[in-house]
Amino acid sequence: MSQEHNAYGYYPGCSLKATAHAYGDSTERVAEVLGLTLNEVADWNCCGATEYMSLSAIPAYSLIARNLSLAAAQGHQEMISPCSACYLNLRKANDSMAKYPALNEKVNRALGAGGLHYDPNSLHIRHLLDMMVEDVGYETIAEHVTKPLSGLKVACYYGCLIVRPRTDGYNPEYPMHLDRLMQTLGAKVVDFPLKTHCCGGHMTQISEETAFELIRRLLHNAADYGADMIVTVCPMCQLNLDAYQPQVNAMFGTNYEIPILFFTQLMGLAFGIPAREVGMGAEITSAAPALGKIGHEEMEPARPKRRDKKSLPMPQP
Amino acid sequence: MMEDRIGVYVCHCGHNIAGTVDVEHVAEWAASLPGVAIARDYKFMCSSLGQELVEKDIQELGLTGVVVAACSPHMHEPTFRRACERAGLNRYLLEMANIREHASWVHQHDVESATEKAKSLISGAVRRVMELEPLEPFMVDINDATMVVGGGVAGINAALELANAGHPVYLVERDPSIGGHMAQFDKTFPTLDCSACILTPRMFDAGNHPNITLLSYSEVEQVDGYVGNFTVRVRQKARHVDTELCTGCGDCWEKCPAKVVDQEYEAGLGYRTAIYRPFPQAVPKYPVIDEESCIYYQKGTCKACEKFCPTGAIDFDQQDTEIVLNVGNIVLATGYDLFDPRRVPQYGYGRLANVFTSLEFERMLNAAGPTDGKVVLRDGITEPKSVAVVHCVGSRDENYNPYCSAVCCMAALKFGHLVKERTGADVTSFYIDIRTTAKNYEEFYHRLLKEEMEFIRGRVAEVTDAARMPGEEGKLIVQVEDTLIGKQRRIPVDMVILMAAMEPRNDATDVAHTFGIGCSEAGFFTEKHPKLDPVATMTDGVFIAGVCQGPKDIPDSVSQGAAAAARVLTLIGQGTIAIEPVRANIDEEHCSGCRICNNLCPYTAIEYLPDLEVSRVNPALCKGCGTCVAACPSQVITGQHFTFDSIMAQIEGVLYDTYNGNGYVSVEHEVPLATG
Amino acid sequence: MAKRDYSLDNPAWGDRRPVIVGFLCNWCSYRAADLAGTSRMGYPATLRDIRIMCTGRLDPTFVIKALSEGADGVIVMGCHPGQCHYDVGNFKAMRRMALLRRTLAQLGVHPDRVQLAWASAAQGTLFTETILNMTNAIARLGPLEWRDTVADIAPSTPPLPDEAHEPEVIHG
Amino acid sequence: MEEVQTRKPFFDRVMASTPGGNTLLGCLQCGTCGGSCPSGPDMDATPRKLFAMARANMEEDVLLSNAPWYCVSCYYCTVRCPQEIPITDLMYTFKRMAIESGHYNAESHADFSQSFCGYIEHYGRSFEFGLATRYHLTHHPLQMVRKTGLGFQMIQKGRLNTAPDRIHDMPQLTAILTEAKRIATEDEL
Ligand SMILES: Cc1cc2nc3c(=O)[nH]c(=O)nc-3n(C[C@H](O)[C@H](O)[C@H](O)COP(=O)(O)OP(=O)(O)OC[C@H]3O[C@@H](n4cnc5c(N)ncnc54)[C@H](O)[C@@H]3O)c2cc1C
Ligand SMILES: Cc1cc2nc3c(=O)[nH]c(=O)nc-3n(C[C@H](O)[C@H](O)[C@H](O)COP(=O)(O)OP(=O)(O)OC[C@H]3O[C@@H](n4cnc5c(N)ncnc54)[C@H](O)[C@@H]3O)c2cc1C
Ligand code: SF4
Ligand code: SF4
Ligand code: SF4
Ligand code: SF4
Ligand code: SF4
Ligand code: SF4
Ligand code: SF4
Ligand code: SF4
Repeated sequence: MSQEHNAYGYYPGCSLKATAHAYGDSTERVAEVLGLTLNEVADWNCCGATEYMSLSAIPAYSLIARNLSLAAAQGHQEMISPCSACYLNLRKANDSMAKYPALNEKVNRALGAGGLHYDPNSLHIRHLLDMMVEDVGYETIAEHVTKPLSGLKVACYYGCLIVRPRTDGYNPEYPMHLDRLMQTLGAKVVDFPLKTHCCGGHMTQISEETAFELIRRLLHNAADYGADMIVTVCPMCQLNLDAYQPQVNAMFGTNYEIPILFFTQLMGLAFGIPAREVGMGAEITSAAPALGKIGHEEMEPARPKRRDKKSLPMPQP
Repeated sequence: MMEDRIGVYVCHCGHNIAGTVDVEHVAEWAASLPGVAIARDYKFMCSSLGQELVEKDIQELGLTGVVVAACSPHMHEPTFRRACERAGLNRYLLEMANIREHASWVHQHDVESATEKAKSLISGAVRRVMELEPLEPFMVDINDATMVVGGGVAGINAALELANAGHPVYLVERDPSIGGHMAQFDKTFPTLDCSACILTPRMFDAGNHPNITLLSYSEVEQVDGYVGNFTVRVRQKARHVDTELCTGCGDCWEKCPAKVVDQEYEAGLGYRTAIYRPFPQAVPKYPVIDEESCIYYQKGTCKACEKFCPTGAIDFDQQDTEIVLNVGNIVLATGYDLFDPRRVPQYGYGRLANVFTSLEFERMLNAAGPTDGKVVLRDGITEPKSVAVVHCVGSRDENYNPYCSAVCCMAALKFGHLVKERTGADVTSFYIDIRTTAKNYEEFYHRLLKEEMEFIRGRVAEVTDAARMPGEEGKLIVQVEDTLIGKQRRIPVDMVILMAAMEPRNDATDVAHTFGIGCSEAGFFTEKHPKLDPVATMTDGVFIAGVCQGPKDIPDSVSQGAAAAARVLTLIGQGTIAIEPVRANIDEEHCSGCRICNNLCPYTAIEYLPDLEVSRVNPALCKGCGTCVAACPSQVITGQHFTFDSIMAQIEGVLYDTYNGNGYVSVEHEVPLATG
Repeated sequence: MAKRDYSLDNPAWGDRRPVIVGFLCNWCSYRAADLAGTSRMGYPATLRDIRIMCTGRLDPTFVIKALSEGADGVIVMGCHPGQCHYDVGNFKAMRRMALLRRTLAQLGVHPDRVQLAWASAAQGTLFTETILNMTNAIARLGPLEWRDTVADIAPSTPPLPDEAHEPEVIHG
Repeated sequence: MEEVQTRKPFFDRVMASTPGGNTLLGCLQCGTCGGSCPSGPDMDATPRKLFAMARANMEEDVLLSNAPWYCVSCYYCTVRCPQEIPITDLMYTFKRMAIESGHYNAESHADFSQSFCGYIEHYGRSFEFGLATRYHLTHHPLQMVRKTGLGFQMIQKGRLNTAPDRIHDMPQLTAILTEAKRIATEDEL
């Protein structure tokens, strides 16, 4: 990693300040250990998640573009987003403005009302995971591992928005970079065919039947392949799979207890950072039993193992 | 200097030009251009009456040059050149102004713009034709030997047609045996003839024909020359088997301890030894040693094959040989590669054991294949009870190949029939459209409907082993929208066959470049005319046949092989051919001997004569690109037919209406649809 | 279809429109233009094309001639690098055009006015897009008016790029 | 009686309102989108069918469909579509058109988006707590009871802020969004 390349513009997004503070905390701690500087873009606003676009396109793009404009004005060339939804929105606004001059003109007219301007492509928008594996690299990461995650079986869950619609050369159906990263940390990676399937997105809010079925499929598949935990790169995925797990169990009569952690949390643990500092404990479905396996004693003692997967009842169609 | 008397002929092309360009006005205007003796407009210039008009004017008015404002020169330049010649005007004193492809058809519904553009192009042509000089084409003899590259069914047939007509043929095949893809199949649609039964006799004939020299395990390295006189360098790879001694007995490969997966002939479904003959009917019958997998080449010991060979044919020291051939014509029949379905990860190929490619499945069906023709899962024993056939894998998809591969619908039906015949399993085809367009093909589809093959209209979204519902465990689940019902469905099956696209060979662009021909965007070789000259290319003397030109089935590949042979026979029959005198020419008197041109010529056609201290162009090697012409600082190289003066005049001509002419045109014109 | 008024791009056009001279190689781009025609793809009527056998034939004098005769831009189009019918003619053109554009820039001719582009015989769409983009670029730049804007400063024989600067061996 | 057509046909408007929307002309009706969609089983019409209906200018039927509201923006359809049609974006377009014309059935879905965006327009940041209380109290009071257990846990774990976070330069954002909304009404994209 070259010296001048370790400072980045940083767009945490709303989730990392609240529902996914564990992601934010662990990212900051891991960056510290790796000697990366993440400069938070001053006065950034919400990217609109998946909602704003359903109301009106120009305001939605303008909302996003304000962030692009601020970041560029604050002298950033690369902006890192840990949240897959923010990443997608920021990137899509940038790409669409570059590709469609009419859109670019309108969005810039709106920005102008706030005294701002943005030239498409003046920022390179990247996901935190991409930055970790490409810029930092597996080798450097391996060098920092002091407590390998040996014995831990993880299912790498990418979700939708980090690899789709189109991203920097990663396979949109079956990416492997998170898998490799987890292997670098010493974990065992299980095959997880649903690794890029949907977590339900905002459907948990508006149609539980739809969303919980999607969550059930993911939990079922991860359990099927013997994963101790699911590791994610997106606050929405984490929230849906973690916080709604009890309700999913209630709806389907299942009893999954699969912890859902952020990849940066596992990086932190492997780097030997104390568990609390990487936000452990914030999860609703406790990760303590799983982590007990790899000797993080400061966590609560392991609970009895869940029933084996064969006895999990299947829902009726 | 003789006074210019130019005739200008503005073609209507029915409505094609006249519908957009005001041809009468253009002709009137052209008549007023300096040097123009006559201008006419006519409905169809290329018709015999149109050509007669030109001929009559040349003779009666003593024209010194002709401009035909019509279609592309690539369409009718030869037609009008012949007309000029018939009337006694040198054929190179003709110029075409392309007011169809370059004006009327691209500025449709905008008469004003199209008309202005036509005028500018005609003005350029008129100015240019005044600067042209009479030239004589070179006459060259046609060598009656032909090289056929690629020994698939298309190449074999081309070679046999030529050889049967009594002419020498070199059949160059890259693999150890000829046969191509057809040799891998068990049955061929729609008649279900046994592939080996119909192909093997042809292969044998090609291998034993007195007029055919078979160069197997060989590749073309370099091609020089031009129609009638190509010089080709071929590299024959070392087989490490002396074909003079080998009898094809097979003792060597029986004893060879090195077993590897056969990615070529068995499409990855079976094994072969390091010394191997791809299949029993291979032509030639001799084995080859694959150095990569041979223990002796990798580790230095073994030589079992040598020990057991009864004739002492094994030769570990054999080297590649270079062969130089002189041929008059070349037929390319290099076929296709199968699309690698790993590129469509949602179909699970390479990850899910019981997902197969169509070619793997062909090998499975083959009685001489790895499973002796039994239809079984990857475990080698279990017969599937249900099979899904997925259409359009890598075809009809902008992410991979936009074209339709033309044969896979029929091959899918063939698979349906054979699976049912051999296992009684349920077979479901997942299709977008069933394409069965040739003779007896639709009838075959109807037959499969009656044989109870299932058809679900919908392009498969994904194939997964992630069970979601009871009944799905342990199965492959094909998820699809049944578009005729409008609902998502999940069909559990035991086996999935992916009907992968036929793609251009991975080296197709390199091969095209070696032979000086073009490739389509997809990578298939470009024909001279898609309808009227489908087996010729833009390079005279180089022909194409079979799937290398575009996806097609065996009957069409065979027809093209024969058609290419017929085109070659026409040239051989003529004995000589006129070739374009578009060549460079150095005025040695004024050459400063700076030698700048020498290294620029891509064909090393320019030699330096040290005693005279000048450079000279060898016209037999020069191809007329003009690179040297543009580079000579003393401006003493003339590019015949594209001389400095003629191009400068044409520039002035097309800009006749700018401030050096009559003033700029001021019409507004149509904006075509902006992209995006 | 709407008519385009170029004075909206640049008022200096008044009621005239851009004129672009195109040098198209016989094997690829001329055929791409033919294909655009047979496929009835539209593009602005700003192009006036001249067929040459190869972009390697392109004499920089031709470009200067076209500009001084009143063209607002010149586009040279050939086969994609690596696919030249004559092997490497387009590489020669690339080198010459780079020099020429630099020389012209010194005379105040914006480099966008002199472009080099590729289109294979199969790329009718790319051809039309190229002409459209070139037209848009010229439209924004406004008329060249070589006689007024350049002829004053240009020596009577404009300095041509020196071919002697070409390296001895040219690799494809 | 004959009516004078004053608006562009529905299909044209759909394409014009979506960046890259004219690729919809190339839809093969292959069903890859409908087959890929995780919400497919819950939709009354698959995306493919919606496009066929749009092409037939069945404006009401398209806008009344629940399908766009079930779209979870997973982009599977978009990356798999053989014609590279931005299907997910078209789903957004349908949602927008439905809201604009007041033509939608699943009000609660649209309301969710509106509540969510209301907070953004107010504070510049999203506000889950407010959203959860406001949206769920209006639409799913019973669900709210179940959710309060979760909400309580979330607050305990520091994952739900009870007071909204806000940006500094709210006037600037308001100016931008006001102008953007004005531009949005002035013509179609
Ligand atoms: C799964 C499947 C099933 C099919 N089933 C049928 C069927 O039942 N009936 C039917 O009519 N059609 C069928 N087809 C189509 C059929 O395979 C082709 O139409 C036919 O094989 C084309 O023959 P070809 O000679 O053009 O090419 P190929 O068979 O590909 O032969 C090309 C030959 O050229 C050689 N070669 C390649 N490059 C070079 C080089 N640079 N130098 C020297 N040699 C070279 C290759 O080694 C090969 O021997 C099927 C296709 C597929 C994919
Ligand atoms: C509506 C339509 C549109 C088409 N459009 C296209 C297209 O756009 N592109 C394309 O590629 N194909 C097109 N086709 C197909 C195309 O018409 C044929 O492929 C092609 O014309 C076949 O040519 P042919 O020489 O085999 O037969 P024909 O064109 O039928 O010529 C046969 C000739 O033989 C003569 N003849 C018949 N019997 C005798 C006899 N006993 N003695 C002496 N002479 C005889 C006939 O008078 C006739 O002149 C189209 C077909 C149709 C029906
Ligand atoms: S000469 Fe060309 S343009 Fe004229 S009628 Fe014939 S094909 Fe048409
Ligand atoms: S054992 Fe010898 S003779 Fe027999 S096939 Fe092998 S090389 Fe030929
Ligand atoms: S020397 Fe090589 S080819 Fe011969 S038997 Fe041994 S492994 Fe096989
Ligand atoms: S032949 Fe059939 S399966 Fe093959 S690409 Fe065409 S439509 Fe698809
Ligand atoms: S470049 Fe011109 S002057 Fe120099 S050697 Fe060649 S022909 Fe003679
Ligand atoms: S024109 Fe000149 S550079 Fe081109 S082939 Fe002929 S001699 Fe060589
Ligand atoms: S996947 Fe694309 S082409 Fe196929 S039906 Fe959907 S939108 Fe149409
Ligand atoms: S993006 Fe929406 S429509 Fe497309 S597959 Fe995902 S949920 Fe379905």
